[in-house]
Amino acid sequence: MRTKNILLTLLTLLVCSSLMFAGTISGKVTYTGTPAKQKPIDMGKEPSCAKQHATPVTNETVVTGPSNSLENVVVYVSSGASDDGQVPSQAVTYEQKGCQYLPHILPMHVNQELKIVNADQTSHNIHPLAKVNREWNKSQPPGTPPISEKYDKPEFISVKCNVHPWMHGYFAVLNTNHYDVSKGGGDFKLPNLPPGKYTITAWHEDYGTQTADITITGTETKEQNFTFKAKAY
Amino acid sequence: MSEAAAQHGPPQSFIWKYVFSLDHKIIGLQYYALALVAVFIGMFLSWLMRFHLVWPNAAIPGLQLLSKNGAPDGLITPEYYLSLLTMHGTLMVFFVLTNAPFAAFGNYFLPIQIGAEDMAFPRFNMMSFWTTFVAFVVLLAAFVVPDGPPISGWTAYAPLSAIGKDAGPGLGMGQNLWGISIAIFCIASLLGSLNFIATTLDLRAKGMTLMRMPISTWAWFITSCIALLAFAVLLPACLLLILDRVAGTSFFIPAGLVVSDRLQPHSGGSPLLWQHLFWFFGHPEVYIAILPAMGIVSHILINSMRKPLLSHKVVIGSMMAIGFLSYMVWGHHMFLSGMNPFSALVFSFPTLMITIPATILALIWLGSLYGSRLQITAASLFALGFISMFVSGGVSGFFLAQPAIDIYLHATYFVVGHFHLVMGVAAIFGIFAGTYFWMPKMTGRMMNETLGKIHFWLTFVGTYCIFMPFHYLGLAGNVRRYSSFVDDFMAPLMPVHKFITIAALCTGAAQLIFLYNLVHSRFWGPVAPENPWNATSLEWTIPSPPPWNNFGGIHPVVYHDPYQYSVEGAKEDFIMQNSPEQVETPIPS
Amino acid sequence: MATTVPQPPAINAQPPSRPFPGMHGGGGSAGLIPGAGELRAVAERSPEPARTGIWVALAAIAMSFAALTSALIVRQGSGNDWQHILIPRILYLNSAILVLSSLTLEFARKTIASYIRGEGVSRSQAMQWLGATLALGCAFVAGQYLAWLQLRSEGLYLATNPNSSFFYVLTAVHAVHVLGGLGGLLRVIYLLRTPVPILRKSTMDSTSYYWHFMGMLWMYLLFVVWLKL
Amino acid sequence: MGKLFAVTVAIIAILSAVPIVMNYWGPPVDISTHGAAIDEQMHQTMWEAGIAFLAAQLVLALFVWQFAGRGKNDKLKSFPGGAKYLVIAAFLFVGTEILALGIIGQKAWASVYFAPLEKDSLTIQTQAGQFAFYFRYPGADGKFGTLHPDKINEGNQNFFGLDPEHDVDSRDDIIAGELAVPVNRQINLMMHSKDVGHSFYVRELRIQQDFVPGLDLGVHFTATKTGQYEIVCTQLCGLGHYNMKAYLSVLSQEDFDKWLKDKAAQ
Repeated sequence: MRTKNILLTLLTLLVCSSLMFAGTISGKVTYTGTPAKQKPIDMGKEPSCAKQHATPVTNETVVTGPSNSLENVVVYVSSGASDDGQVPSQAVTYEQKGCQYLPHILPMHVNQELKIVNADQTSHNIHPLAKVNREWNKSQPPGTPPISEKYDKPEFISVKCNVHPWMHGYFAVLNTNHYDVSKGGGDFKLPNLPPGKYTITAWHEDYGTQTADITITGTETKEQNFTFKAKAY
Repeated sequence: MSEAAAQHGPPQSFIWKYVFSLDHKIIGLQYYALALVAVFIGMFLSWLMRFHLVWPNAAIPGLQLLSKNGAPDGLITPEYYLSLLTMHGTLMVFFVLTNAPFAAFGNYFLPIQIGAEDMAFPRFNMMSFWTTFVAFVVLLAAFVVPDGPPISGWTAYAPLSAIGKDAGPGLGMGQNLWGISIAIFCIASLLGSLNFIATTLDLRAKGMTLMRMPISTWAWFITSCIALLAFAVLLPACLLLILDRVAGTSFFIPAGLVVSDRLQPHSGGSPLLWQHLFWFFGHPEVYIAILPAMGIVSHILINSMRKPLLSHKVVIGSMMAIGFLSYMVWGHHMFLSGMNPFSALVFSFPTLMITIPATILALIWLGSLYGSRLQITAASLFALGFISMFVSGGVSGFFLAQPAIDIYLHATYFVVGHFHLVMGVAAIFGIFAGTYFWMPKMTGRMMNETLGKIHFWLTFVGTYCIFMPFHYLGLAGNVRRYSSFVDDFMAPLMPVHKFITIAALCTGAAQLIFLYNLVHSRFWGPVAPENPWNATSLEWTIPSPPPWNNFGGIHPVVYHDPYQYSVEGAKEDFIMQNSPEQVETPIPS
Repeated sequence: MATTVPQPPAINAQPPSRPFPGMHGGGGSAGLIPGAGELRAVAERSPEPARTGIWVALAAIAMSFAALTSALIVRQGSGNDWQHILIPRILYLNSAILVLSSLTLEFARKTIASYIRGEGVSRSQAMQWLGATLALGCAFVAGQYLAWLQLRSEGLYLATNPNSSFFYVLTAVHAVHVLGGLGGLLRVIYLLRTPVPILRKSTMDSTSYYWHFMGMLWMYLLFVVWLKL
Repeated sequence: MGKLFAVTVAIIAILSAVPIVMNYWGPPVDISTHGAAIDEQMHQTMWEAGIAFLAAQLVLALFVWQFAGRGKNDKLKSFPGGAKYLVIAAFLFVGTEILALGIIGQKAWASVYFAPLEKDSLTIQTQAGQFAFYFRYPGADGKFGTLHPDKINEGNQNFFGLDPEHDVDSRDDIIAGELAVPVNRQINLMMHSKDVGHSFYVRELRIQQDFVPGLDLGVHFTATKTGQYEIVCTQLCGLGHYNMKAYLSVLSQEDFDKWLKDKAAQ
């Protein structure tokens, strides 16, 4: 009992100290070349969704920002900071709105609770095409409670709605809490990294993955940029 | 003469008497009970469907207990609607419409009506019931597997039914169970048909010539001939379907299919092959459901009219013609399926030709009513209702038999209305008529006539209220098998759907009267005499209920044609088949 | 046969002589005429159900294989993945075995008939022929199994191509039916081995019809396999 | 009780006919060149079937009214002529009906399925998949790019599995979620299924045709009225079957050209 208490105290100290000496990795994701033109989505078959969009939305396979920046890239620590067991207690939420997935890519920790909400007036179907994890396929009529699920293995899972073929998104199930998805401008930020050697990976659904090795020594901000080669088609 | 009698003596213990009984009467009752369970489940499923169609956002409390994923918070999901639809169709077609009029009544009365002690192969008979029961349990098991029951409809069109779970929920384990269940059912039906045919041909009593068999016996006999060939085709078809699903073969799955973003590893299969095999079974199946009902209704009507039909031979001939033609028309289900457009014209003609024997039957029934002494009982009301339903459902077949019109009406509610009236309701009316007529013989208790008549009025008016509007919906182009009507042109038809749903709920509730009457009469009804309806056929010559060996060890001898009612010069207005009474024959002038 | 038929009640009066009883064409009052008391058509001893039943069963089996054959023809036309397979040679040997087994079964039938009639043939002689048939039948099934093993060794599995699929399905379904026939033979042997043989002629006949049909069916399947696969 | 039955049957029969006679929920106006023949056929059949239906129900009602509840002392009568005449009548009436409708019907059927392809017809490909229709126009080169099932990617809107990187024909293919067609011009619709069986149904066009996976079929039609109509799927194809639809826009030639240009620009 006593030893356990001591151990716990030590552990707390360790965590606190590591937080005190937390480093940050930040950077920007860009592309070179010409990305394929994103086509507007014809939601004609689902009028309740079509009228939510003044101008037709395009598909979100490749979302670019100003000055060749690339959005929707998942940047995460793939080795060096395994957070096994530190599953965040709050759930992540995946929303279906206007026959789109919000967000397009949803990162989450292994075993973190995932809540799927239907905000539309139509039935959606959620079919994550998991290969490593257990595959399931459920419909969600309007007005039904959120679907609650969990994934117990890390995987990038393509999500599709069987009812609306254009609806595609991703679950990024990661074994770490250190992740970010590049937003407008392609910026990402991985804060609170204790000193150590890290491999960070940038993943894009169409352009593949890139990795970089970074060592954090103390309270510092290291910059790491990623550049993907765009595909014309 | 009677091998059957040699094979089993009177059963002693409960389990041999009521569970694994070799007695065709017990087996008939078992089939009836199974069909009764199946019909109430099937009806309940149709309630859920009708309810969901018109109140899509209303939760059905407690439904989530049946399926957590299929009905979260009691709201039916699109796939669960299709599961209900598939299970409704499968239960009703296989376990009700095939089991009740054919297997249940046939088992009970075919041997008695021909004067036999039992079926030709009592052990096969027992096996065929228990095989059916296994098929039933396997099918229902689909409700409890995680993905739920299959969603491919009772026709299980490939490749939707063949691909597996990529194609949607319920198409994994649920569809496997469906295929296995139907394959088992095929085996059971083959055994049953074999028994019926051998019994009819070999075990008739002395004097029971083929033409002296009652029309109901003829109907069961013709039906078993149809069933023998039809289920013999469905069985290999199910086998191939199961192999496509579990063994990776490509009988029905063509190359290059992309389902749920996955390229399916199959090549060269033919989806139309499944349709051909299925409908080669499926169309005769319609007659498997309706022919016994025709036989039962004729049998009852003659008794109620106190005179035979205009022609015994023409009725039997027409039923045979229907049975024969039923094998040449399967293509009319596939006019728009992409088969050669010429073959549509080829299939259209025999389909239209079936109207001729069907019309003859209807005209004979109507013509025989003329000048009769029609007694109104619950049984005869249902028999008359059958004629009305058969005509109503039959005329719509005239539309669908023509490929050009089928272009517009195919896969609309018109088709649903058509087959529900002619195959579903008409056959069920036959079952009801048979129940009110024969239950005294089967249980030894009379059923309550007043309740029976109330049941008839509610059911008769109710079913018309349900199924007539289906035709109007079809004419407006309302597509079938939709779990909700998001389409602009179907939304204005909602009031019609509401009307149908309310009628369906009421008519369904009216069936509880029947259930009450059945159960109450079984235990507390007045004791039935031997021949309560003053009928002529052999089943009325023996006690109610009959002893285990039917005729008490005596072999009946038949002296008369089956329907000797109102014979001039006879002592009473009927002469039983085994009565040695002779009447001077008036010489036809 | 097994049970005695009780005497029917005596018919009191001879039926009056009159034309064909029953229906006179269009019905009418003629339809009301009762049939006379004469007993027609049904023989004193109607055929035994087993004999009728076996023909009915064979009709159903024939229908199933007809369905499989038409499936094969449709499937051949639907895809361009039809690849002929080399028929395992052993099938020809199996065919010979099955034909031979039909012959031995016929000998068995003759011997049993003589034995039952008490024509100086011993039961063991009959048993020998039956045993030979049984052994040949088992050899056939084993031979079919060897044929499957050979195809497997060539890398041809159930799902490899449509031809192999149909080969396995046709032969396996046939083999299951042959196993059923073997069961029938065992039953015949059992019925013959009881102290007082209770084997009926109809049982023996229907079992042998079934067995010969399996032989013919196999010849047909071999032809289909040779022609199409 | 018999009289009540008779009255009920008569009322049901007459009430059943009312919505059809009054045409409450009839088919919508036809917009195709071949549809008139189908409508005519339907009309004929409706008359014949309707009369047969009413006659049979009313005769049933009449006979039950007349003969129900008659006692032992009432004389039994037989239908005049007996079964023979009824059989002859069935053969005659139904037979002629079958022949007549069969022959007229062949023409209506032929106008859909045996109509020759006109020279200036416009070829459009449609692909049905779970659970949407997509349409493809060949673009300026008049050629469709080859379809590669392994390249189908719905997230990327590559519904037809085109390979523009290697296949030049596919680069100008125009893909749309609605079917726009020019009015009064024959359309040759080539039908391909991506996954399972589907069906193409436009009520106003009087066209319904199944998509068969692995078997590319063609159907042709000419639309004669501009406007927007619904295309729905009528072959059970899975959970989203009820929601599988698209719009058919019948446009004037100028509007169609403009529409095509706009789509090509996207």
